[in-house]
This record gives sequence, structure tokens and C-alpha cells, in this order.
Amino acid sequence: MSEILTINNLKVWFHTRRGTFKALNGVNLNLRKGEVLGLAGESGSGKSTLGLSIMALLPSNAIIVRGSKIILKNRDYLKYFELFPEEKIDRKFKIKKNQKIMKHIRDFLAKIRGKEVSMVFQEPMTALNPLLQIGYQITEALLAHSSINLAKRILSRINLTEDDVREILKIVKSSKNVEKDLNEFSKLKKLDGIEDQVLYILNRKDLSTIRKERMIYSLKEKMKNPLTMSYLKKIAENKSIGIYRFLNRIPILKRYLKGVLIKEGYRKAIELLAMLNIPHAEKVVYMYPHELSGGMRQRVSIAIALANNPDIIILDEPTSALDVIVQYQILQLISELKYKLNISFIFISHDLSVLAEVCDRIAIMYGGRIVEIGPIDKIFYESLHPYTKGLLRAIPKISKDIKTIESIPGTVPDMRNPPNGCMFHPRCPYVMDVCRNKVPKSIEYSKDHFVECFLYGE
Amino acid sequence: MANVIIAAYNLKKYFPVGGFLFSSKQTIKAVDDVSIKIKENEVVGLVGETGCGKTTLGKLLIRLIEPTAGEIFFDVPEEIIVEYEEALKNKDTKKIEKISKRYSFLNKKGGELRRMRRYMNIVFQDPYSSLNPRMLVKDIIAEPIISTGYASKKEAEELVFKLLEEVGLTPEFAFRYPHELSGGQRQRVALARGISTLPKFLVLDEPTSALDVSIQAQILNLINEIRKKYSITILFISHNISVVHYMSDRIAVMYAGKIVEEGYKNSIIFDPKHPYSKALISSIPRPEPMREKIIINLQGEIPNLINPPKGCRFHPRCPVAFEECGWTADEVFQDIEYIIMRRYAEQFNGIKRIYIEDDFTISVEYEGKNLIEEKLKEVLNKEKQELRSLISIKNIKSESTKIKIELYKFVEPEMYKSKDGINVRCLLYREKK
Amino acid sequence: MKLWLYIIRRILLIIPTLIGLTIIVFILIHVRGNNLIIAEYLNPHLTGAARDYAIQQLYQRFHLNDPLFIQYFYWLYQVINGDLGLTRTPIYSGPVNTALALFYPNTIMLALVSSILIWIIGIPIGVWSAVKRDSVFDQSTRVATFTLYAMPAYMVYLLVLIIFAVYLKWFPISGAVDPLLLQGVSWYVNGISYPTHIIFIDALLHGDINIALNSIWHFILPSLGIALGGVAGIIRLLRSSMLEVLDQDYIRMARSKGISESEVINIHARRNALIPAVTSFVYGVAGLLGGVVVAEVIFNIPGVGYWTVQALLNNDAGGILGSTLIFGIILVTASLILDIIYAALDPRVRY
Amino acid sequence: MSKNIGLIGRRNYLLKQNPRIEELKISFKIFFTNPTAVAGFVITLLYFIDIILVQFFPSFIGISDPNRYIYNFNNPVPLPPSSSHWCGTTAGGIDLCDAIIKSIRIDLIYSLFIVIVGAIIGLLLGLVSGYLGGIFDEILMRITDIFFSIPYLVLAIAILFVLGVSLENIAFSLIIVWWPLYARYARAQTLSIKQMTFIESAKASGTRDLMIMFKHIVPNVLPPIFVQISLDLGTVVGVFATLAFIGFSPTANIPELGYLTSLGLNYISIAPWSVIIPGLVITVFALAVNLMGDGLRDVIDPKRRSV
Repeated sequence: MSEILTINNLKVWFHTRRGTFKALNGVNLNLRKGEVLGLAGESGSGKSTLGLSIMALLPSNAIIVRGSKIILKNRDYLKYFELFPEEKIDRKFKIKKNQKIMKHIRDFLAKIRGKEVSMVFQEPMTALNPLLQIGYQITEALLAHSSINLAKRILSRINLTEDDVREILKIVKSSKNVEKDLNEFSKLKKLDGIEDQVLYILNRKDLSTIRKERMIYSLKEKMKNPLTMSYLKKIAENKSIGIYRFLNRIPILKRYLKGVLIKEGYRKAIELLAMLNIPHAEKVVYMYPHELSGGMRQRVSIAIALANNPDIIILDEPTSALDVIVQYQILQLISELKYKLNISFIFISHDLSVLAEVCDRIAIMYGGRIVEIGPIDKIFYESLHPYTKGLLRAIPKISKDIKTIESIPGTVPDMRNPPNGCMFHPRCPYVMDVCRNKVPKSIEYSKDHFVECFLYGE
Repeated sequence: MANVIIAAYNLKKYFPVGGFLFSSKQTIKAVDDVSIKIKENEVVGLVGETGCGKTTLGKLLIRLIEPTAGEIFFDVPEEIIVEYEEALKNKDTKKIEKISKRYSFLNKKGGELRRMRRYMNIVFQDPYSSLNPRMLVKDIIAEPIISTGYASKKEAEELVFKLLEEVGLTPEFAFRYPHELSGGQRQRVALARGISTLPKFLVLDEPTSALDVSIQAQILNLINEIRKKYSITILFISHNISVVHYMSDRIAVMYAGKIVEEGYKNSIIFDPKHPYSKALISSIPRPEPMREKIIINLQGEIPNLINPPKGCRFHPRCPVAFEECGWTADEVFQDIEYIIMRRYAEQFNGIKRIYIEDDFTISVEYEGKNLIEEKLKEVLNKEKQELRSLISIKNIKSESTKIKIELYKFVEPEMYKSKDGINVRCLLYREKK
Repeated sequence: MKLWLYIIRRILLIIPTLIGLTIIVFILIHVRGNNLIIAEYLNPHLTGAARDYAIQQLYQRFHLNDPLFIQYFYWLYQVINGDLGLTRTPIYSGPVNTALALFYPNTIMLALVSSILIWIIGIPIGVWSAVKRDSVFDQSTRVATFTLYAMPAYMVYLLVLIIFAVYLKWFPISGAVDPLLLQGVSWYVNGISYPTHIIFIDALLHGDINIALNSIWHFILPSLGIALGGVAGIIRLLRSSMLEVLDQDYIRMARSKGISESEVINIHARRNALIPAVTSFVYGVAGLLGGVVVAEVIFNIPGVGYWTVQALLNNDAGGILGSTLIFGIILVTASLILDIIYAALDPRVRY
Repeated sequence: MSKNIGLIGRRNYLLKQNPRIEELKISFKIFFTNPTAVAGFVITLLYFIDIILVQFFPSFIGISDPNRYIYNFNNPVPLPPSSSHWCGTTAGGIDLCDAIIKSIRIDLIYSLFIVIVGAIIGLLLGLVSGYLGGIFDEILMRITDIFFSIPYLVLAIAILFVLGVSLENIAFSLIIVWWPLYARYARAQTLSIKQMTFIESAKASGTRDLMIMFKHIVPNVLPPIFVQISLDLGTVVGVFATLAFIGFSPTANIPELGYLTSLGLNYISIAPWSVIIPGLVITVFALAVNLMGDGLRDVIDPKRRSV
């Protein structure tokens, strides 16, 4: 299987008033195409920091230590930057200079953010801007990366001829694989973007067939004014928009030029929301976040993440703030998307039971390292690391004969002052002398199942 | 048989909603007509989604907030409860009043109430705001001891150290402020405070929701230890059903202000009766990746409690709802309008307007003399599977230029006893006449 | 639709406040007894029985023998009918409503221009210093706002006056318009310009650009002074609310979409940060109107504030009554407008 | 067994350190590691030393009559700063240095009085109405609404008109204007504390309402109010001086900074120092108080303390 993301020896620390907080201490991880990778750990294990590092959204006091590698689709982004080596991060550390580096990384990666990697955050209540319409918040993501597609969609409707429509209807009625045939048709006729719009109408459940046909007929649009047309053509052909950039600053013209794209963004947003089973999507786009329930808002967040067809979506505790029933709906949705769209997911959660529902592989994090990673059944039924075992024993399971749960003694380590050797040794029931001094290396115990513990290996 | 420690009948709590200029008469029916009995030494789990009223119910039981209506008995002789229930059944108002006057927990006032507070307490979810940041741990723990007159100030100091040890903290914690403690330690302090007067009844409101898994396990085991040692009766409120199942003997499921099902925990978890409990329990995530899943997918959202649905509050989302579950004209109207005006608009050209006649009749006015009635019947029949509300249509009558759609009258569900001792509030389980 | 409903509701809520305002003004005027009212209406040249008779007449006219709360209703009736009594100050003697018509335009102009200036100066500086947190710009802004915030209002105006009028001589030291220009102008009679009473607009209406420009030139310095006095609070507030907003989840979400940093700040952060600034500006307006009073005294501008101080120094009840009432109405209207702006900014309020 | 451990533990702890004193020590540490706060504190202290000296030892700093200015009609036109007059003179030949040293006392004492009395009234009403709620709260809020509907300076002028212009009356009018602010603030604080779950737990433990008020609400409401007082002191000094600046006719002859500034107003184009220097004295004080208040705000911020 092809690997889409590889992380090597990632170390991310935070500079704080009370010392350096070592959030990630050498994370190695790979993500394959089309899989859901679960990332489990308690608070302070660094799982959220890992997600933010991939997105390059770390706060300004974060330090990425030299030697860290984040390789996305065979490109190592961090190699362009002069990162600080580990030994230089001490009392006299130049925080200002590091802030500049972090800002460079953040700006540099803006073009992949939302396009190749996107993220869904934990709190659906606070993740959406309360003052902007749902539709606009989705459109914004589209405008940032896919204005070409938006322009093509508009042009495809304008270029649509009567004959084309008749042909489309023929495909719709007779074809066995409508999706494939439509795709071929749009490529052939150079009507990129029309196929999505037709499919959206076909998939609508609230219309009868006759109405659907009528709607496909009415897709055809009139020519717009010449200024707008040439603007759209330039964007669709990915040419520099030169003078239009200036024209877009003039309020009235902006409504004509950018406004056309925004309007199209809303159309696309409706299609996205409908794909995520949001009822009345055409009304929802004009609503504000406070008018939606938590589950709906989380779907909107997922729609934003999906907007540009990314390769990877990072889900940071997407269901922790939701009730069980809604949580299940979201989990189901994620599984569906995985099969439908061939996207890789990183699913961050503190709740192993949730991960068990959707993941293909699970990585267990502790003290800023991945202590165990493997296929889901291996992690749950043949776990190796004492911490994983402890975690599994601490979850109450629903079964007729109730087993008492066992807790892990002690508390999570203070990452400003992490213990030497294996991070888990102060709480580990199998602690040996070697654990106190040396950091264990990752061992492939069985196929695809890695563990960092001295109990295994030689 | 164990004694009943707390019994509540027909509890209601309506919160007023602030309105335009002068407060309107609208209320949020947070808890509506709930009866619950908890026996000595029992742990009752209360589960439900956010906003279903489970926390309100917990607070009502220990009178942290006053109920709008209803009756609570706390630690009264068994005979009285039997007598009261008898009177309720026979609607013997005189007797009800007599018993209430003498034994009701709601009639206790002032000093008497304060002294009774020694026998009950509550532990809250958020360990960060439930401890006063400007008090020392020892004062926090000692507060209920002194306030309820359980012990003198001097004795309280001694007790504090004993309690700290009881919850697994060292004595020096007595002289710390809450902000110096971690989440788990704070929850231990809150627990120590909760048991400081050796209460008979303790409400635990999501005590572990804010904690990590490994810490949660520590606290849950601590609660179990303590309750066995001091034989405390517990109402365990949580949205985490696995935790509730682990902790309790009986489970009650709440939905939209009502208890919809209640019974022995394994019967509820492994064989739920109410359609809502079925859906709820089927969607619990479990740490067993390869298990077979039977999923009941629910449509729609939790109802607004200002204007809850009539009849069974679950009926608009219920996959098995039938004629009498609580459908009213305004619900059916929306679906009929959708069918006529949008989905099959081209088939119903002559229709002038659709309107609600009364609670159980909808009228459709049309022009001309096409066969609209037959078509409507056919379409409505076809869509019954998709749109559950259409099931409540009793008959469709034609009257000159309008069609009258009549609905079944609904029945308010009560608690029915099913075979394995579960009480269910669902018409499917009422005894057939 | 919902916005309109909100506005109507908000306007209705003003009524009790306005009634309270009239009660306070009424009490203030009557605490010192009836003599002040009588003194205003009494012909000072009368003596003996004629004087007594005139006093008697006045007692009857103003129902001064009735209980206070009944007097209040008579008084309120008068006020609603536009009769606010008489005023006698060195700058104007006559009916209070004429005085108000004469003085309020200058005050409104000052208040309006300075509040607009406050936002024009405050928004970019506040937003920018939060975005460039701890930079040299931010540090110097903080020092400047701290100092401005600490200065008493009159000190700010005096400094502005000394720097721009005394040393640089860019602007005139005092007055609303150069009196030399107004000599022989037909639409300017006895210190009142016609028809709108606002010199700038009247001058434009009569095609006298020179006077219009001159009046603007006179208004710049006092408005700038008032704006500087009020801008420090807005900058501090905007900076802190902006910092708070920049920490919010939705900002992180916006960045995760890959939109440019300027869009994150201009579209997502700024509007959210403005909301607390707008709500707290209700208190800011109260301070600003106080500043208008002081500025009118210092810059010698014939406005309501100047008149108020003259009334205080000359023991004139009519002036105090009229000015308190008009300032109250201005403030209530301003808070109404701010609330509407707030509702327009924040869709959550309309619910 | 357990009792013994408890006793020993407690005794050891009480001997070693008292947690309340420890807490105070941390507070001092937070305050005194903030250089600007310390600077503010020191300057404020200097002003108060000036008050004590003028009040009790006027001759010690060479002041003959602390209650009025000394005119020198030989030289009524202001003179620039020189070796004989360090800060120069103002109208009527008054020596500015001497005048300022005298005037600080009046401004500060009155402002302190205004803030403290206003805070006490506002705090009491705000606490009670916030805690009780209901009709009392409604009435208080409407009253404060009315007070807020008139700009405070205008309201103060109107009250001064009723009472007559004097220093005492300026103070009195400012108290009337200022208390609603504190009432609102204290009420808002009370309401936010009232929502915390620890109040509910106290109720569940059978604590009386009065005890909840004094043991839980007041200790949590007071610290932010203290910070507010210290911040307000700077504003009130300015407003007090402003009222004196516009309210007194030029013949009043009282040692007060706003009035002192107004004396130089007619000479502003030839003797700017006569208005700048007295104004700066107030500005520096207000600045110092603000810096100190900001430092205090850090001290009570729980975020600065948690582990």
C-alpha cells in the first residue's frame, strides 16, 4: 500500500514561562492511502499537537526541533527551514527567531492546508465563526484552493447546449454506471464540473423523476456580461488574473466578479452538505452556526474539510462533545466517506471504544511518543505495551458478567520535566532497570505491529 | 426486602423562559411527570442525552432546586409509601394530603431541612468550578459537616484528615488550595466532601466525565469502595452508558424530560424495550472492533422542550411509531404539504391550498374535478414507509371542492410493566384489552 | 425581519429610561425650592404688591402649591409641549428651547465627528497591535494608550491646543467660526445661523464655501482632542478582545482552510473583536459627552456644554435643566444606535 | 490509627508554613516581579508621602500655609521655570512647585474618599441585588439605567448646581455619579460567581444563605473590586480635577490641581508651562495607579497561580 504521509522523529516542544514543555519526543508514523488511523492517548500525550504539526498550525511558542521530518506525498516540507537543534534549546533560547521560523513554516504550508490536508476540530460549538453564514464558511475554503473548479462549473452551465442536455438525460436514463458515463461525457465535451451538478440532482430524495429532469433542463444558464465572462475564463484556464485583482478591490465590481464565484461556492456548498445527509441543505447554507445543533455543526465542519477533496483529513476528537446517538451518526458518516472518496483519515481520540468503531490501525501515544501501533484487532486483542494493556483494562466493558476495571496507578508525566528512559516507567508494573535509563526502540513484533518496550525483542 | 430511601412521584420542573418586556408564560419542561423510587444500598444509573433533564432530576431529588409540582419522600417508613401509592391509585385526595403534610420532604423547612441535608449530598461533574478557589481543601471538606451540624468545628478538623485518607489523599492536601490539585485529585476532594456527613443518599452527577480514562477508573473504583464501606445509596447520572452499566444495579433511561424505561441493568442493556433505548444502546461505541453491529438509525433531533411533541415525546423520531403515538395535525401537515407541493407537485396541479382544520383534521382545497382524491390516497399510501407521520391518517373524505384528511386521536403513554420487570413508557407494551 | 423586531423592542425599552431621566431632572431642579423658577420668570423691576401679585400668578401658573408628584406631571406636560422655561446666562438669555436650538448643533457635530475619528483611529491601531503582539509598534502603542488613558480630559485638550494651535499655529485657538467672516452675512442673526442652525450646512446651503471651510477648520482641533481622549480605551479594549478572538477555535479553523492571513484577520477576527468594543462604547459615549463639555469650555465653542457650565456659574436653573435633558436624550439615542449596530454585527442577538 | 497520622501531619504542616501566608507570599512575588507594577507602586507611594508631609509637617518642606495659594502681585504675569521658581509661576505670581505640593493633598484625599464611599455603596447594593435577584434587582437595575442615561460629567454638574460649588460638593456629586458603576460591576461579578457549581454544592451541604454570601461570594467578588478601585482612582482624580477646572471662578483660591491649571488658561499662548506642569502631575499619578492596578490584576488572576 502506498504511504501518503510519513513522519520521522518529529519533536515539537513549547517554550513557556515555566520551562520547555516537551509535547512530542520523536514520533514515527506513516499513513497509508484510504485508511483510518486512530491516535489514542490521554490528555497531555501530545496527540493534538501531532495533528496541529501536520497542519502547520502550531502556536507561535512552538519549536520544531531539527531532525524532524514530515513527508507528505514524497515531499519533505521541513527541510527548507533552518530549525533549531535540540542542544540549542535552553535558557538562552532565542524565542523571537524561532517565532519567525514558525511563521515561515505556517505561511509556506498555507497552500497545502485545506487542499491536501484538512482538519476537523473537537468543539463543534466554537469551531465555526458565529458571525458568518454556513455557506460562506464553506465557500471560503473553496475559493482558497478551487476557484478554478468553481469557474469551470459556471462556464459548463453557460456552455451547455440543448443537445448536451438531451444526451445527459439519455445517459441518466439508460446507463448502468451513470457516474462513470457522465464523467466521460463531460471530459469529451469539455464541460468540466457539469457531472457533479447532475449527480446532485439525481441523488436528491425529495423530488420525483419528472422534476429532476426539469431541473437538469434548467441547468443551462444565460451568458453573463463580458467582463465577468473573461474573468471566469481567465480563472478557469488558471491564468494570472492581473488587472482583476485590482478590480476586485472596488466594492461594486467586487460584487460582480468575486460575487459570481461566491454564489457558485454556495451552490457547491449545498451539494457538499447534501452529500453529508444534511436535510434542507439549501436553507442551511444561509443559516448561522448558532441555529444548528452540535451534530449538524460537526457535519458542516466535515463539509469544510472535504471541500477541496484533500488526501488526508485529521479528525481531532470530532465526536467527544456529542451525544452517543449523534456520535454514532458521525462515525458512520466517516466510514461511508472512507469507502466513497478514498481519503486517508487520522482519527484522534481519547476514547478507545470510539476508535474501535472506525479505525483500520491504531497508534497509542504516551508522553509524546507512539508506544504501540498496529492493526486494530492486534491492538485490542493482542496488545503488547503495558500502557495499552492498562488502558484497555481501565475501560468498563458492557458484558453480562462484569469484570472490575483496573486503573493505572499514578498520573501522566509532567512534560516540562519528563522522566528519563521510558516515559511510562514510573507507572509501569513490569518496570526493569533498563527502563529507567534508556529509551526503548520501536520493534516490529509481528507484521505491521510495532511496540516500544524492553519487554519485547532481544 | 430493602427499604425505599427516596421516592418521588409525578415530579415536574418547568423553567420560565424570559420573553419580550414582561416574562412570557412559556416554560421549558425540563422534567415532566417523573416518578422514581430508589431502595437502600442501591445504585441507580440515570442515562440520557444532553438536555434530557437528568441533572435537573438529580438536583430535584435532593431539593437543590424546588420542583414545580410533585411529591418526594425521603427515608420514610415502608408502610407510608405503600399507603401513599394506594391512595394515588384510588385518587383519594384527602389521604394524599394527609400523608404529604406529615411526611413529605418538600414540607421540610429551615433548620429541619438543613439537618436533613446531612443524609444527602451531591458531587458535580466539573472538578474545576465545584470547589471554591479561595478556600483551603480542609475548609471545603469540613463545610457540610459544620453546616448540617453533623459535628462540631473541632471534631470536623479531625474528620477531615480521616476523610482525606479515605479518598486516597495524604494529610498535607488539607492545606492546599484547589488550584494546586490535578483534576483527579479535585474529584477526590469533592467525593470526600460528599461523604463527609456519612449521607444515606448521594447524587453523583457525571463524576468522571471530565477525567482521563485511567483516572476515571481510579475514581470509579474509589466510589465503589466507599459505597460498600458506608452503605450509601447512589443516583449515578451519566451520559456514558458503559460506565453506568459498570456502576449501577438498576438503570433509568430519560428522554426529553421523561423516564422512558427503567429496570434491572442487564435487562435494559441487553434487551431494551423502548425504541429510544434500543437506538441509544445500539449506538454505544464498544472496545470490540470485530463485533457484529445492529444499528438503529434515528432521524431528526432532540425535541424542543418548550413545546414538546404530544403523546409519546419520542414519536416523531420513532422508527416503529404507529397511529396513536401522538401525531397531531401540524406534524402531518408538514409532510402532506411536502408531498403535494414539492415531491409530487406536477401530479397535483389543481390544488389551491392546504390548511389545518383542527388538531386532528387537515383540509386540501382544489379546483376542477380531477381525480385528486384517488391520487392522494395512492401517493400517501406509497409514502407511508418513508414518512412515518402518514400512518396516523384515519380516513380521507371528499367534500365538494375539498378533501378532508382525518387523523387518529393519540394516547398518552404511561409506565407499563413488561415481562422481565422492566417499566416502559411505550404504547407497544400496554396490556391488550 | 428579525432585526426589525429587535429594533422595535429596543426602542420600546427606552421609554422607562426616558421617564426616569425626566424624573431626575425634575428632582434636581426642585431640590433648591421654587425661588429659582420664580426668579427666572419674575420681572426684576417689580416691587411691593405688584411683585407679590406676580409671584402669586407664577405660583398658579406652575402649580407650585400642589404636591411635588402632581407638579411633575404638569411639568412633564409642559416639556412634552416644548416649553422648557427660561434661561439667563451671559451667552444667551431667553427661552430654553431657543437656546437648545442654538447650541445643540455644535455639540452634536463635535460628538459625531470625534466618535467617527475614534473608530477610524482606534480600529486599525487596536487590531494591528494585537496582530503584531509584543512588536515595537505594539509596545509603543501600549505606552501611548496608557498615558492617554491616564490623562484627565482637559489635559489632553490643552496639550493638543498648545501643540497645534500655539506652537505649530495650524489651527485657530478657539471659537466655532471666524467672527470676521460672519459680519454682514444675512442668514446669521444674533449668533444663530438659519435655517438648520449648523453653520457648516447653512454656509453650504447659501453657497458660502469660505465660511463652511472655516467652520471645519475650527472643528478639527476640538474633535481631535476629544477623539484622542476617548481612543485609548477603545484601543486597549480592541487589542485585548482581538487577542482573545485570535485564540479562538474558529480562527484556527479558518487557518486550516488555507486562506491568507489577511483574510483571517479582516474577515474572521476583526468583526468578532469589534463586538465587545461596540457594546462597551456605550460607556465610552458617556465619557465622550463629558469630554465635549470640557472641550467646549476650553476651545470656547458655543455648544450645550459651554452653556451648561455658564448656567452652573450663573446659578441658572433653565440652562441646567435644558442641557441635562438634551445630553440625556443624546446618550440614550447613541446607546440605541450602538445596540442596533451590535445586532447588525452579531446574528446571535437577533434571536 | 488514622487520627494519629492526621494530627501529626497537621501539626507538622502548621509549624512549617501557614498556607494563607504562603499564598500571600506568592501574591507578593507575582506583584514584585513585574517592574512596571513596582514603578507604579513606588510613584503612588511618593504621592502619599507628599500628603503626609503637607498635612503634618508643612514647615519641614518649607510650606507656610497649606490651605491657600500665596500670590505675588509684584509679578502677576507667569514666569518660566528658573532657579528661584523651579517649575515657574502661574497667574497671580503663584509659585508652581509650592502650589503643586499643596494641591496634591486635596486631589488625592478627595478622590480616595469618592472611590471608597462609592465602592462601599455600590458593592453592598450590587452584592445584595445580584444574590437575591427578583424585584429588588430589577429596581436597582432600572435606577442605575437612569443614572447611566446622563453623561456622568453633566450629571455631576447638575448636582453641583443643586448643592453649590465647593470641594466637598464636588466629591459628593462624584459619589452620586460613581456608585452605580460599582453596583453594576459588583452585581455582574456576583452573578457570575453565583453560577459556579461550588455555590450549588454549598447549598446542597445545607449552608445558610448568609454564610454562602460571606464565605463564598464575598471573598470571590472582593479581589476584582479592589483591582477596579485601584484602576478607578486614576480616573476619579482626573474627573475631580476636571470639575474643579471648570466649576470654580478664577478668584476661588483653593489649593487644587484642576483649579491651578485653570489659572494658567488665559496665558496659554505665552506660558504653556503653567497648564502643562499641573496637568502632568495628575497624569503621572493616574498612570502610576493604573500600572499598579494592572499588576494587581495579574496577582488575582487564577491562571497565574495554577500548577
